[in-house]
Amino acid sequence: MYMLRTDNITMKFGGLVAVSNLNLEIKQNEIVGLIGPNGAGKTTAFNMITSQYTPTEGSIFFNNEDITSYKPYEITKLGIARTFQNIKLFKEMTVLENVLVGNHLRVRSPLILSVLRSPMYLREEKHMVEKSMNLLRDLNLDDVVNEKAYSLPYGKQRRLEIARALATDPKLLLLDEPAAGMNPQESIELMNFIHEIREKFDLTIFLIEHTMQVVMGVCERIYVLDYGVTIAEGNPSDIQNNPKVIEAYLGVN
Amino acid sequence: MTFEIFLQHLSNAVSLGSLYALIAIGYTMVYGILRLINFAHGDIFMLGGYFAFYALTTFLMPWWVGFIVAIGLTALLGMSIEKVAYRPLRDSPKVSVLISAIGVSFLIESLGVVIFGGIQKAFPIPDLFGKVMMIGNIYIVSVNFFIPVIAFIFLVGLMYLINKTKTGMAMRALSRDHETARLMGIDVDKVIAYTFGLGSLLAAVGGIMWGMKYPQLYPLMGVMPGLKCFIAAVVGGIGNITGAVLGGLIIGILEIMTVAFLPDLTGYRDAFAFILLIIILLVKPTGLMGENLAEKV
Amino acid sequence: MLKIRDLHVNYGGIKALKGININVPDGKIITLIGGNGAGKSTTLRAAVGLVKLSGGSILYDNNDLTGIKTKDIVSKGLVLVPEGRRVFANLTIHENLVLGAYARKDKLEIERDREKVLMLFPRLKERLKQKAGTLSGGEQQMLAVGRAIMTKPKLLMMDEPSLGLAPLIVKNIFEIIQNINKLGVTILLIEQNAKAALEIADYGYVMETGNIVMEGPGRELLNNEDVKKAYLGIA
Amino acid sequence: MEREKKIRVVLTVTAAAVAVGLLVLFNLILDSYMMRIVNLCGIYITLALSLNLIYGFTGMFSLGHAGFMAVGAYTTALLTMSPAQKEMNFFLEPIVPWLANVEWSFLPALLMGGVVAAVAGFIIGAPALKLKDDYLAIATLGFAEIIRIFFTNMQSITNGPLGLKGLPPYTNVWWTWGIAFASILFMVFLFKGSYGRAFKAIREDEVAAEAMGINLFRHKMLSFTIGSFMAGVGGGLLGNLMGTIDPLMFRFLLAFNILLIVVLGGMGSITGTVISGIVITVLMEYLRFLDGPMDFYLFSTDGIPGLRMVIFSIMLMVVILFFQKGIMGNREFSWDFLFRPGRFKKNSVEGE
Repeated sequence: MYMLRTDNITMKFGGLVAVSNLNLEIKQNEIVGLIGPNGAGKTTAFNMITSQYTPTEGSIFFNNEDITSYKPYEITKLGIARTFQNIKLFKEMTVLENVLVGNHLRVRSPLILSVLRSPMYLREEKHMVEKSMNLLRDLNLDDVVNEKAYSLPYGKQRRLEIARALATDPKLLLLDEPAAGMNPQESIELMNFIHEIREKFDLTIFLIEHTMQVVMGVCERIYVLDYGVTIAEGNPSDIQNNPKVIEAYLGVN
Repeated sequence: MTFEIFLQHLSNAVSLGSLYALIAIGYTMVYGILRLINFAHGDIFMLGGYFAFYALTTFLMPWWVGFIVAIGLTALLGMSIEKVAYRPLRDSPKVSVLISAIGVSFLIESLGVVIFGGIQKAFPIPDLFGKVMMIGNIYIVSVNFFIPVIAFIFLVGLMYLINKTKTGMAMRALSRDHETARLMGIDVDKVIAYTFGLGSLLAAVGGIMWGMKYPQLYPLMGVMPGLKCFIAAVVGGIGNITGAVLGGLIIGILEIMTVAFLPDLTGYRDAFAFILLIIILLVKPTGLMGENLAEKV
Repeated sequence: MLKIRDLHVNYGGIKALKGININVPDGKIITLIGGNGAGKSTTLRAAVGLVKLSGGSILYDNNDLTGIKTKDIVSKGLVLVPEGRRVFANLTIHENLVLGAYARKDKLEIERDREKVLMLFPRLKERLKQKAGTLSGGEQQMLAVGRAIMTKPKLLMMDEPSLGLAPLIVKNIFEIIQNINKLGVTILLIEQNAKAALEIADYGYVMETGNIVMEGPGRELLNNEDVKKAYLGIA
Repeated sequence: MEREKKIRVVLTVTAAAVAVGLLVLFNLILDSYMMRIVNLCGIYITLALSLNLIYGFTGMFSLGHAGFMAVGAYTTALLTMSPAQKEMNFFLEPIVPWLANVEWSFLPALLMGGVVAAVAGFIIGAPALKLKDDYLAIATLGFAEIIRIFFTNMQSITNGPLGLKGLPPYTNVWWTWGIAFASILFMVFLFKGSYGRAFKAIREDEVAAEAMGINLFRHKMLSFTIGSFMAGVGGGLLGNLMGTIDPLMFRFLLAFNILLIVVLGGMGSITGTVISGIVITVLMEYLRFLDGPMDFYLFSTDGIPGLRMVIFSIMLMVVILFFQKGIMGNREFSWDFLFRPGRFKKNSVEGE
């Protein structure tokens, strides 16, 4: 029983095949990595799972539900959340507001009740604020609650993006290069952090990463993509010794 | 309706369509390079007409000298507008530049009212363009014959410039990638200025021809043609010069022919272009000849 | 030839470069390696004036480049081949090459350089009239390099020339880089493919989060345990 | 904290009372010309808030406001005019029978004006909101023109180019400012809540907003339809204030004035819109002398029509070229600012 399963998904842009016949299988509570050289199609694979792109061929299943043609917001409602390679925060909004937006999909009061501040809405709002504050505390962002997102240092922006994704109550969290731009010390902290949030929020995590240290340290299983094709799959030590992988990363010589 | 009457309308439609095409090219070139709807383009067209008017009436120049002077002045003005109102906003959000363009447009129109006066002015038509000619059984005012011819000549010239010269090459390169163009040592600001100059030149030609076809000038005369020609550019596929010409012809012909065959719709004449625009945007947003500019997530 | 001194760059609140020093001596191949987001591209973009410096200086042939327009830097022979090739897909191969020489006036020399490029890349010669968008990734990379040669570079900076190319072509590209270097052009190379880059480089710098964390002759870095672990994926 | 909150409430109530007092005072001492300006201020605040909701807060650049105002103005006018008045107006072609004998009181007519404009906004938004930025601008501008052209031609409903004359003069300062206050409160509470935050998130980054589970299309439609409703009500007020409406009134120029208010006030600032709404409206009237005869002691002119618009165009350009953030940026005025000058409170939910 897989939580996420892709069945031969392929993405073509014009003549270019970005991802070809990708088969991913991710079980509940796993931490799985997706690696490969630049331009191998990793982010494209993410974009297909979250429906930013619709695959040219193949299907995607989440808890056995075919989600291939769903809209991105429907996918998030089902319990898949993501972060972006080039951080996409709501820059002019405060840290708290960013996380509160992540709660909006569960708001049940209609707009008019929110404007009239009906008891039903106020209860929801109170709950949202409490939940968001807790999240920010868990992610060590409670000292910057009222800062605008753009003013945060890089590392905190990355963490805020994760906090915002967690606010949508995901079951599966997709992280697109969470360690990009971090130094080794920060990367080690990130590894611990990823383990922590998995336990705390009962998550399954699927991540793209370049920094080998992070990938090998945190992932239980790894897929290696090259030119849109899976060239290897297995646990970190298998991957490190796989000649195809070494070749992909080192070039031929 | 006889075949003669049809031809009569057709000649009128083609001449209007050619005028639209001349103006639409300016929109499409600027949009191709800057991704900007130059809202003021219709007003530049208006200025071209007025400059020629004053050259011929106040300064009593021979018509062809006056036309050349007017066209040159309009081109210079187009370049100055770019420098003052658009260049400082090169790194700003798209909509800011658009708002600036709207500001320029209103500024020119209201300055037009202040300087030229709000009352219509009769354009002094040189004899060559005012003659009534008879071809077969149809009567044509010579200007309606000259408009498509002149539009065609300018179009050929423009095609040569864009496809064969180095500046043209740079323009095409810019329409794809400003930064890489810079890395080739191209003076991007200069090429953009040329583009505005060229677009304004064509608009001036259009303005003068318009003045002779409908021999009236007034400060708001650029508004409707301006909007319609932008639509023509979108219909043809924005950024594509052949597309702009095609779009201009389609809108001109649609407008004249609908009114000719369905006189009840005369009052809705100005709405056709907008309805066409909305259909195109929904059915084929890239236009008839446009390329797909996919956005990346 | 190129001296980068204590270079700082801020990108919308993010410190992309935190004071880096790089020397590129005449005639050498220098490489800059490091992970995504380490600041390699920013360094090159700062050198050609595409991003503003917030501190430090860039000296080229002992002239300070601060505040000089990109087109003038390019005319001085400091040229960047951008990441992802970025050929003008809507122009023919011939036109792409002509644009490379846009700012030059020396017609005879231009023609000679064109011959040189076509000799280096015979594949382009067969396709001169074709639109650049129809080329394969490897051919586009060749065109991008050829186009850069047309600007008459003294120092050619390349941003990830092997990105997304098949291994066989990557090998080819690295041979070409060496050939260009032999023609007297100094090279500053950014690569993810750290091993291939270090093998041909005279000297290398390792970047991490906006800092230079290590430097040394190419061979030496290649055998360094830390480099192997972090960038070569070998435990 | 509790005490501070109380002080804030007291201050707000006092300010509201002062505002009402001022309006009473104005009503007593100002002549009808000045009152007209006071009324226009209220109307323009409502109109500019509605555009700010669509553009400043949700990030959809719409130029179609004049169209929705026309819909609201015509609906309200036709519903409030007496049958006799209508018969006098429609002398070329009689009015359609289902409108001939209708005569509503002001409030329901005004609301209906808003509702019909909202329906128009809904119908237009459904196709147009798939577009973005400049394409959205030109499509909405196109729709507004289409509305105007239809109004010019539907003789038996709108009386065509002749327009409608003798609208009952219901609009007074209580209506205009009452609705302006209602709009301000609506906006304040909307952006205190989750929907307002969702709108802002869409403005900031559509892809990220959708990835947060926000149904983009639904929320854009919500914002656009509410904005159209407010524009319709504003148009209704304006029509009854003027007493006369015709299709030419609702050209793009009208949308331009509102855009100027929003840009000057700051995109995404309610307080900014209110301040600049008053400033621009007063200026617009004050500068009317420019268009009329002038006496400069040394020489006099017969008036230069259009000069006023020259100044407004230059204003718009100066703001967009040099002060892109407008008066307030996207900040809001708050009492804390008065007490601790130099520190604008951030637009957040913490003031709860």
